[in-house]
Amino acid sequence: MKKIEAIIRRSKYEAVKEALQAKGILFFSYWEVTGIGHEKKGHVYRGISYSTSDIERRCLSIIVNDEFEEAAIEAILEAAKTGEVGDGKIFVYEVKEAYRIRTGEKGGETLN
Amino acid sequence: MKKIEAIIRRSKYEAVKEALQAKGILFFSYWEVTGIGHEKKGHVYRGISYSTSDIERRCLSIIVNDEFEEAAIEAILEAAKTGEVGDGKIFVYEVKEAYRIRTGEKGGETLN
Amino acid sequence: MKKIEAIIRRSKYEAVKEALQAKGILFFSYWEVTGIGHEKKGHVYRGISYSTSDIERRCLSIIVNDEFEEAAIEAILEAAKTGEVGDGKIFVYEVKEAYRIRTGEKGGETLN
Amino acid sequence: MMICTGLVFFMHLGFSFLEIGLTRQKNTINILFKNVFIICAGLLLYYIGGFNLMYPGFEGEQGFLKFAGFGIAPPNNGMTPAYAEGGYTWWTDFLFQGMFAATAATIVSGAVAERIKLSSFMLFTIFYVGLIYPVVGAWHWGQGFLAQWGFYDFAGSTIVHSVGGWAALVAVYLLGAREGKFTKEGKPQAIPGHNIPLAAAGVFILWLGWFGFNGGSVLSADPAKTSLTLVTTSLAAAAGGIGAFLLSSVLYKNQDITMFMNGILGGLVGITAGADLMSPNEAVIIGFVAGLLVVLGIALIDRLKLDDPVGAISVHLVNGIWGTLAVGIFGAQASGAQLLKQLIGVGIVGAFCVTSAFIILFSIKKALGLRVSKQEEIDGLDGHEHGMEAYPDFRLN
Amino acid sequence: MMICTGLVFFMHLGFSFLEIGLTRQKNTINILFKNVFIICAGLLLYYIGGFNLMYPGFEGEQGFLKFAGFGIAPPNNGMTPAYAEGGYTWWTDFLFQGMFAATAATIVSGAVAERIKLSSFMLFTIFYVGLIYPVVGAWHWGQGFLAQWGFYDFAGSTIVHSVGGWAALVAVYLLGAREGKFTKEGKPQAIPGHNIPLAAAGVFILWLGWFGFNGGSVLSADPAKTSLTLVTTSLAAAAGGIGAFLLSSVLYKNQDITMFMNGILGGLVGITAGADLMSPNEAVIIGFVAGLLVVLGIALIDRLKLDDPVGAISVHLVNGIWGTLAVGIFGAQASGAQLLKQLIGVGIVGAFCVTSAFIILFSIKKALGLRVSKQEEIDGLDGHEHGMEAYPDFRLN
Amino acid sequence: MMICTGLVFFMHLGFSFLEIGLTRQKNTINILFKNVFIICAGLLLYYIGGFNLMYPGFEGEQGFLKFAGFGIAPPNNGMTPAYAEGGYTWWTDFLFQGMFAATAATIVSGAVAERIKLSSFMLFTIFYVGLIYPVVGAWHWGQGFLAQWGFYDFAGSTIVHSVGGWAALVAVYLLGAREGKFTKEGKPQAIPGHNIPLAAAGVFILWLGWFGFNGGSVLSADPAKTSLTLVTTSLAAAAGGIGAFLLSSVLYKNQDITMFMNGILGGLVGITAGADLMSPNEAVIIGFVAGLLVVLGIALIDRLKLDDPVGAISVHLVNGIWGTLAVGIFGAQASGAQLLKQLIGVGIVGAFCVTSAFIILFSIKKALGLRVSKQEEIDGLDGHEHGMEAYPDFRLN
Ligand SMILES: Nc1ncnc2c1ncn2[C@@H]1O[C@H](COP(=O)(O)OP(=O)(O)O)[C@@H](O)[C@H]1O
Ligand SMILES: Nc1ncnc2c1ncn2[C@@H]1O[C@H](COP(=O)(O)OP(=O)(O)O)[C@@H](O)[C@H]1O
Ligand SMILES: Nc1ncnc2c1ncn2[C@@H]1O[C@H](COP(=O)(O)OP(=O)(O)O)[C@@H](O)[C@H]1O
Repeated sequence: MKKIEAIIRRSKYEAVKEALQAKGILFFSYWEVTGIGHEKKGHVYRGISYSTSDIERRCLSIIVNDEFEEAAIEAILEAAKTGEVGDGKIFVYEVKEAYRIRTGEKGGETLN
Repeated sequence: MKKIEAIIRRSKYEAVKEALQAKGILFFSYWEVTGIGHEKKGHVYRGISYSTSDIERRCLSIIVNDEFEEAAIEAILEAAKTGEVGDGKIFVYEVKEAYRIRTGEKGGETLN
Repeated sequence: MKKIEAIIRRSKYEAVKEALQAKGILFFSYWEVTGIGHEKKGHVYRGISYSTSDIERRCLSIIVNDEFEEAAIEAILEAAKTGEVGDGKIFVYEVKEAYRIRTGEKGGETLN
Repeated sequence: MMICTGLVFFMHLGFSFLEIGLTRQKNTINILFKNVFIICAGLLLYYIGGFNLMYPGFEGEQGFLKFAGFGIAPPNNGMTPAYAEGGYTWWTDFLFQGMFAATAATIVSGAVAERIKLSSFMLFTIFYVGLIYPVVGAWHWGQGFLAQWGFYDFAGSTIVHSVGGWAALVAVYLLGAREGKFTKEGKPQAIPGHNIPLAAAGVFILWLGWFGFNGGSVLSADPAKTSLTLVTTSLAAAAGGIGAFLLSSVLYKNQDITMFMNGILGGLVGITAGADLMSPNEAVIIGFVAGLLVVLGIALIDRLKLDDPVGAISVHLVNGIWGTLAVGIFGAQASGAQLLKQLIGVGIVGAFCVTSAFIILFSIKKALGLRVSKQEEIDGLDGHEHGMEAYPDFRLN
Repeated sequence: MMICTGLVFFMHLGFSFLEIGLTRQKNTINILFKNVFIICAGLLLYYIGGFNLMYPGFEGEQGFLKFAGFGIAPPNNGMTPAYAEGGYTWWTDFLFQGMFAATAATIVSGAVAERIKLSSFMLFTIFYVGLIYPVVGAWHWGQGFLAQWGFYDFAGSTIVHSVGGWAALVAVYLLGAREGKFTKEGKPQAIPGHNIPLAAAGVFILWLGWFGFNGGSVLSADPAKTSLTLVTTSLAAAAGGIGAFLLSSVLYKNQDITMFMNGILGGLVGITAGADLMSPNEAVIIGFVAGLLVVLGIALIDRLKLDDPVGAISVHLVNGIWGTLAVGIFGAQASGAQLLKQLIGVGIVGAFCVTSAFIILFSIKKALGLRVSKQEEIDGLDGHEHGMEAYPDFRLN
Repeated sequence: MMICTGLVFFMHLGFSFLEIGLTRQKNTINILFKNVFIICAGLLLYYIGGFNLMYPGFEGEQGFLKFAGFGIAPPNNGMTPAYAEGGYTWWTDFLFQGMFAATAATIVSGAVAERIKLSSFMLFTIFYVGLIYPVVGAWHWGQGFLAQWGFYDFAGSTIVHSVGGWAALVAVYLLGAREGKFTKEGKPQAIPGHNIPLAAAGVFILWLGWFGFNGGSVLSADPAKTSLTLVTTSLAAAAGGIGAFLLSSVLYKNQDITMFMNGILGGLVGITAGADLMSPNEAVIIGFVAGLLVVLGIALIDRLKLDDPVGAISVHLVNGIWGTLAVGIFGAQASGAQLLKQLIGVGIVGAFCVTSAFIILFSIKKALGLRVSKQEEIDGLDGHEHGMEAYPDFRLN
């Protein structure tokens, strides 16, 4: 099992969700994060212009069985891309085990 | 060391916390996430009924020494369960190292 | 590649950010979490004093190439420290792979 | 008078803000819904029958108003501006009183928040605002026996606030405490609200509304009396706030804004019965004591294992009583005899309200249940009863 | 009158709260900006020319007001308090009407929220508030042909609300729906707002403001008429709320507070045309029907694939029409002939407003574009046009 | 007058909203606390001594009011409605002025927000509102030497706003800037507030309150003068907003709502000194200039390395001065001589306020310290001084 952590633009969330679903990846969790990266955003507040690299992003955590890893990454790479600086990152981690609380069962089948 | 990531119903948080404490697992961090899973929730807004699978959940991140892994999982499986679709998941990851910032020490003893 | 997850006091965020930058670690993501640890905070609400161990914290997720691991940890250990209970923790994880969405490239160079 | 009517109407926003501010986010829609319902239903009920019930020309006089005489529709001749010695019209009177009427239910709403069933609460509102409040009102303001007898309650410390407060007490008792309010050992726990700035705004709005409440209760445009009333009202509010602030600082060693705010409200309720009788100095004393009582009252309610999220009982009942009694202690009508009258008046109204609230609520409890299910309470009432959230699109940056 | 002016001014806060409450957080600054602009620009425009355009002494009489006669500056002699039969001064009249004027643009603002270009909207406001609204106003309140002819619209169901509502309809049509409002198959989707408590506060404030709107429109201090007006206004609001609540509960099986709130507003708009003509019973009926119409109207707008985030068309246009027609059906002037007059009046104003709004908006669309880019819309207007966020430092605990 | 009193009271909610909206969430409870304290303490202080200090019948005349004559309690005979030529009663006068009094401290509150110690601020309030404000007030409104001499300040551009503004300036200087407001190199940084919608609501409420502030300062029910005052007030506000909006759009290339809002307030402060003297055209000019001054003032304050989170100095001091001088430039009393008088008046009041504010604040600084610890500031004042949070239960969906 792999954990695919995708940090994307909030505005691309809908597109990514649809792309994942199209590949049969239906379940995940997400939350809002702030990202520090190459992208800068200009603001003006009461006459002081400032540019911040703290950009709001959405972090998706998708646990998939190994055979879905590639499909998931492809889907995200495609759907989350605008080509502009700040499109985000995907990180992949190993997952040791997964449990479904409702049934208590464990293993790869809990992911569907 | 293991990281135990539990995505649970918000309403079960208190019960889970107590169950963990009962097993001697006292420390963890949590934040709010939105989960996409089997569960759907019906809403009506200004005459439009819609059902969303974006359900608010709480994500607990509990880093434990290996000997506590099983106890933690058991506690959560029991306390977070309602038996209805949407009870959530537990994921387990390997942790390479842990540090306590206050003292600078590292290793398993930082977790208590 | 390593993921360095630092759970720090919100008030130390600026200092940590600067310390990381000083070491050449420029990119990361963060979000707000609630931490349950040794620290307790006293509150009074409408005549009822209570102390809660639910303390607001900030969680930084910093993915670095292996050669930066040590520098990052040092920087955080130093900058986030007050010496009082509740300074927080650092956890280190293995990262399997990283992708930059903008270009589709993968590997260590995506982290800069 | 018409402006006062507007201000009293605006108090409903104040109550709503206070109530949602001091309760948890997951019940916000429910509370707003209750409050919007109260004002709409309250007005219509008062129109349908309450007003005529309340001002019936009680003692068999040939008054210009008599319940049986009109049925639903108010008399068109009430529009003569000469009504009430030229001060205002019958219509204004109705509207002003109608805005008051709903207040009694609003007080209860705060105390029972976060656990009462919406439908049960709506039913209770209909009976209590439509029936009980006007009956009590008639005893005093409708020239009923309390008035005849010399009981004095200028703008309703007893007639409005205690009427609401007694029902709140009964309701809180019948409902039981919210999940988590008391530990198994009975220790009270804090359940902080979700939006203190809105609660503070509610207090400001209520203070403003009290200008209309007490100012308008002069029921005439007599500037001397009205302006004295506004001064005593404001000074009592200020003194109430300071009193609660000082006492809670001493007792709990922190500067609790919610106590400060409740103290202001306590001062306002306390001065309401005698706002036109007191000198400013006396108003300050009454308000200050009211502020102390609020803080002590909140501690007492907790001690009694009753759960009143917004402090309604402490503010409206405890200080409704205090304010009513204060008329016999301070001011132009102070005397032992008056104090006794006030005391008996408080007792009679209390007994009647407790009894009737108990009957209504107990019947509803048996028939429909008063309380939502435990699951619903933990999840929040907004999701289950309304399928909505208060801040559905709120995002952090 | 001066107080009423203040209350009508305060309605702009009510509209702002309602609008930001029912829309998404990412467009909040933009909406506030539009609303603050509307009131500032509206007042100045009305001062520069609108007032004189609206009250020109239309039929060539030698009235005390005539557009050509003054240029920009109002007459200093208008200050004589004897103006308007002693009720109020020329200045008060100007300010009261000026506060109204901006309302027409505010109505549109709600309907076009979350996608219109700021500059285009400001341009539209300038033309519509500065030109179209006063022209229509002159036809009726300026003693123009509608007034001469017997059309009746007390406080502006048609002259204010429909004028705004028609333009909202045209604007919504020309703009198109927000991204995500309709699926590819055309099914309407819910786009919940971000702050329902503020929206509810907006409704309370608007109700209070209507006391000034309708109460002040009596344009005299006649207490009989004013107080009747306040009673009909309040009862219609309450009945509208209850109507919408009941219907939406039945139709959608949930207690939707936003429908309840829109129903109250619908009742208020509905009673506006005849607030001084109706008996309380009739006001209740008119309000109740208005509440039903709001719920049905919102469903209809969705069905027509139009996207009106706050329900402005349903509240202001549908009930503006209903209220205007109700004058011919109920109350002191009810008659077939009057109904026909009302119907024709509605038609003429509608035709004129639709045409002129279309010309203005279509020209702007060609010249500047009406709508922000898709990217900007998805990101939110606050970031792009204002470089700000509504809650920049909001943190969770 | 009584209504105006209510509106001026309501301004305290406006100030609170503005101040919490433009500051960070972690200090919200603290700011609310200060504001609730100010109004409560301000009223009581003014009652205890301020009013008699301010209206002492200064020049030794046998006025109806004289400080030594009364001690704490106001005269009961002041209740005769014939007081003040029949316009209002002594009580109303007291309350109206009492509501004003607290305003001076509220202005300071905004400027020193997010770093001042609660106890030190409360102490400062007691001295400044209890002593300094009434003394200055007596010079002009109490028929003291400024009044005798021909200085003109209708509703307090100098007597209220500058008095607050000067103290704000001194306080900001003595306190130093917030952590993070200036980089080590002295470059100003933006520290955005946490709730812009509430701040905008504050501006609407303040504008409404100014109707009472300026309208009530006519101190009579003369409709001609009152209505002119309301018109000039509103037009200046609108023009101030537009002025600030245009200038900040040009300078900073974005549509900053906070500048728009501050511009409105600047326009209101600017017109305050001469609201009854100006023609509408002149009001528009004064307001517009005020709007420009606000934007430039905010930039200047930043340049001077002073830290004023809400722009209080720019709004109240800069425009307090501008408004006072404008009386000598525009309107019924414009003349070189008058301009000189205004200038000297500004100077005298300024010198007195700066000196006394410095003495009070410097003494407090030595005795107790003015500022919270660095740690407390970074953590937020709410946690340390109050043990509470503003939105304790706020959750995202
Ligand atoms: N090393 C990293 N660790 C954690 N998060 C990162 C890292 N690098 C980038 N991110 C996240 O990815 C987002 C986009 O990165 P950015 O550098 O702005 O764009 P790009 O990937 O197009 O160069 C950042 O805002 C941040 O949230
Ligand atoms: N593959 C996954 N990756 C990440 N989170 C998941 C995954 N599957 C489920 N979750 C989380 O678990 C929650 C519950 O899952 P759900 O399918 O609704 O219920 P159940 O586990 O009872 O079948 C989801 O809302 C989501 O937050
Ligand atoms: N085992 C753990 N798993 C996850 N988070 C932890 C764990 N232990 C501590 N934390 C986080 O670190 C924070 C600080 O820990 P705490 O015990 O209060 O202080 P200290 O590290 O100084 O002893 C906690 O609030 C929590 O967020």
